Amino acid sequence: MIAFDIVLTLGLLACAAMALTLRDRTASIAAFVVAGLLIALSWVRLAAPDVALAEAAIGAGVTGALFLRSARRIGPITGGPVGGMSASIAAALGAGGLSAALFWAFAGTSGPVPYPPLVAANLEASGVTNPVTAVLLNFRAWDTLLEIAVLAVALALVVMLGPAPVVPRALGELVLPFARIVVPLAILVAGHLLWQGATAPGGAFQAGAVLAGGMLALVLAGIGPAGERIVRGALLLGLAGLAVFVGAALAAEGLTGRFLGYPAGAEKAWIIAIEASLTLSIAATLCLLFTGPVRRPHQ
Amino acid sequence: MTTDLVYHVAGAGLTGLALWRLATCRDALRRIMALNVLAIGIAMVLLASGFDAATGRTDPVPQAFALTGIVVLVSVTAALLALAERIGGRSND
Amino acid sequence: MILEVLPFLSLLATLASLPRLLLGPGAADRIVAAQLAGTGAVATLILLGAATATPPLYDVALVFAALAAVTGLAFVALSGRAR
Amino acid sequence: MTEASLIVSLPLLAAVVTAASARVARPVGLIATAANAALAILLARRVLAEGAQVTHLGGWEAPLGIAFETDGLAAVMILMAAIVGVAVAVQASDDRTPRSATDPGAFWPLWLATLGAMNALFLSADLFNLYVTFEILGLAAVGLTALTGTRRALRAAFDYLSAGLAGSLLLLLGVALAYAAAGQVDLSVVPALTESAQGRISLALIFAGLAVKAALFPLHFWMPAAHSSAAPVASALLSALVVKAAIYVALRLSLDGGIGAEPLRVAMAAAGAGAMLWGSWHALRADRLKLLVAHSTVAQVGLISLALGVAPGAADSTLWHAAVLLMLSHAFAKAAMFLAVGRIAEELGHDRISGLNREELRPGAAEFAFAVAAVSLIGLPPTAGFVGKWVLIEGLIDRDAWIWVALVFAGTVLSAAYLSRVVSRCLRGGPHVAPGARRPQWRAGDVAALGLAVSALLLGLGSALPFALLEITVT
Amino acid sequence: MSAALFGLGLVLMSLGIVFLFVAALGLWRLPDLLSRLHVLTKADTAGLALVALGAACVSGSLAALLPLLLCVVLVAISGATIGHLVARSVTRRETAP
Repeated sequence: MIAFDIVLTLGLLACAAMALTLRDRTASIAAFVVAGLLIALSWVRLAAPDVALAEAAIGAGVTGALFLRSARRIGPITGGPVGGMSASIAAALGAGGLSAALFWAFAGTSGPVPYPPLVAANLEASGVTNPVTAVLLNFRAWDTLLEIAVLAVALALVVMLGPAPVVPRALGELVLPFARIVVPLAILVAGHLLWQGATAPGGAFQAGAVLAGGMLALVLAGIGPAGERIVRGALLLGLAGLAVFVGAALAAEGLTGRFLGYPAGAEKAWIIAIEASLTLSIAATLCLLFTGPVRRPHQ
Repeated sequence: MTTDLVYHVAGAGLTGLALWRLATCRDALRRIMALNVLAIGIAMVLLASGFDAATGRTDPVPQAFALTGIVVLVSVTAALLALAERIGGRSND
Repeated sequence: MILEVLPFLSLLATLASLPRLLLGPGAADRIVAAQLAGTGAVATLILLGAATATPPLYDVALVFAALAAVTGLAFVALSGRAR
Repeated sequence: MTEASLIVSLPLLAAVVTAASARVARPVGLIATAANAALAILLARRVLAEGAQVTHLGGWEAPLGIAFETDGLAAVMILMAAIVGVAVAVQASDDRTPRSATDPGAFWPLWLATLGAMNALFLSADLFNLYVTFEILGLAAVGLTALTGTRRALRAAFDYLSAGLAGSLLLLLGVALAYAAAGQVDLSVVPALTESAQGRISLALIFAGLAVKAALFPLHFWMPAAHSSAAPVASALLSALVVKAAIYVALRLSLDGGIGAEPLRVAMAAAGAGAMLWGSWHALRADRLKLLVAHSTVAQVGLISLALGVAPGAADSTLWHAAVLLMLSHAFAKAAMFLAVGRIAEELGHDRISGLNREELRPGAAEFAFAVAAVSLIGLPPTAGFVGKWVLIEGLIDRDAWIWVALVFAGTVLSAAYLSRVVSRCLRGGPHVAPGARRPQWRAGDVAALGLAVSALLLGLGSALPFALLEITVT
Repeated sequence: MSAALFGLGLVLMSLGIVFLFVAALGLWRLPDLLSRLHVLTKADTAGLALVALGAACVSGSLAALLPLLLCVVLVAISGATIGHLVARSVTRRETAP
């Protein structure tokens, strides 16, 4: 299997190099998306299926669509690189040296690894059997809450900046049956991921991103729900995730005297409830980050 | 040559590639893409050092860090792209 | 054992679409190459799941497939300048 | 509900409410800022009464879970953020401040997210948690910078966000290396990091990330444009509070023995000295008021990181107390100065320094607040700046660090030079002013600026309270 | 019985991979876009179906059948539709005045 890893690494680096050097926008974004898929494969090889799910859904899917939207508006690359050829070589040497030092620093370590036994010991008390969900939603739930706050602030920022709405090209009539199959399947997959998040790879982020993918398919097919009220509802839903999580944290403190300390015995119910609301809010947020607010485009 | 060494090389390579691109390009979109590649490189190095070759399993806590990193990265990328669109993509810093 | 070589071959097939992505004259060629790479990645994942007997990989493959559909649609709808 | 959990949750909840409906944004924002100030005072009282507390979130012990360390330093910083926040909220609520081109109600959610993120950052005792709070802070600060919607502000916001993201990725790389070297990422791992080579590299990476975020001298290029092109209310928050978060984390790490590596300390002190000279030089040559004040932030950040660099950690307690007091006095004075500059620019219609004294306008409360804030920034008695510099120089003389003493004096003289350029032009009167000159009438902004400037003065007189608080550390 | 199933699965998967290689080769050698599209959709539909079927045989558990089946359906549909849309956008641009 080591041959698989070596070829995957070479392919990955080649794809990333293409993404960063090709001057044609579509080519570089296509290479970036393929690099995202290969990176998700390397997460699978590194025994991190949850991260692979998130990378495939958020990294390749949503980020690729975001880049395409911006490239469509900003237009081709103008102007050459910053310095001449010599500056580029100097930068390459410097970056090469830095990455070699990085490799030495990281590969050389064989430090203690206290986390796995700790997680294994407390997994029973966390209410879920998937260790990553236990860490995300129970042991280090405060990190996850702040991460949802990052999403909410990014949403408020994008709504404030108000990029002009995206106008996909007319794609003809075959798109309707396509969307009619892909969107329900995406919702099914999202539900499946959310439910099994407690026991197997899955969870709120992956489910939310797949749901957002489904919504994007609708928007791209031109039959997405447009209109001021729909966007306003999506904005409220996007912000509601953070409010629900903070509310749950304070309620937990009310019940058990510990901030973010879920009541004993009911941890799984609390975690599933929080994850369900997060899934909807993440899906709404990612959708709005793509479409932006429906308002008069700025001068 | 176990698996995590290979992915240490991959992570360090991605980081070096991204730093080189950040140093030599002016276009806003490519800078944002380079920052994405840099963040992915760091996550790969983090997870590779959490991978235990003997048991074939990875420590769940760095997995949680990588997940948080991915979500943070997509929000900051969306904000950067919205800004880049408003200034028309010519960031001559 | 024998099953291990299959994901390796499928990975090679996936990477074989990269030259077309690099050189493809038009944007359409690149979209096709990206689409084939997506399918190759799904196949590689399924073979990895079979080789290492880990069923969760089939769910990862399912998410890959769903997102390949959305990304493909995004490329077709959004590539090129806004007219 | 302990104050600690409330003080981090309340601003986030209020941010969600204000983002949801712009109509109710201003009242909710004001109430939340006032409630946050009350909670900060309660927190400080509890720390003074019962000493430092460590609350484990979710009941999980430190390496696995995340802990809040509410010690004296955290209480002082939360009080600083709360008081500056109240003053800035008072000016922002003055509805005649010009409508920003992007979205009128956008200030409040961004300000409350910044406040929530800062409270979480001051309390957190976990390296990865600090990284996530920095991300919220970075995004909210970029929102504040882009608030005016002008092309220059948007370009400065883009550079700020890409520099901020590069800084936090450096920080993340340092945290990843700390995990690889020591296996865990809570703050108790920092002393173990100083032994191994990988640990020292990870600390160097973390400090480099913090230097980018604090706009320390070699990595400060993004900051003057961002702070000078933002709305005065926003740049008051950026200069006074957001920059302090990175310096606070550097102080917290050095208190835990993180800065033990000698080269790291000398590098930080040298960068501080360089920042003082570079910032003062550009402030002297700045032609616009906002640019001058932004460059003076670069200089003051340099002074504070110099104090951090020469203080060898918790052992010599007087020096890091001086650094904290300098941070406090800079926060109050700089916020007052930016609010005053906002009012002056509003009254005169421009903020060119050359055009300050030829208008037929008598100096109003804003000019007076600017002068008082300048006194505190320079460090003349009885302001808190003076007490901070006095303690700093006393500590330096004890250790015969004459070079650093000379540098601190040079910084003081330079800051006096570039601030007197403005103050001398502000004190118009007698022959310079036309007989019929009107005096600008009072507005909420004047009250806020004057309040902050006076509090910088009072802090000097009452500096026993912060010093008493700083004595309390987690044993 | 399981050895025969394993053998069958192996054959099916190898056939699927052959399809993928043919598609990659076709993508590289074939002169114009439309023929490349033709070969891409073949790999999407037939190639992946074979691979999924083989994997189902090898893993032998019915629980794995549902995700695999959904995979095949999704990739087949998206391959066909994207192929059609790409072809449509290319031909419309050429034939447009």
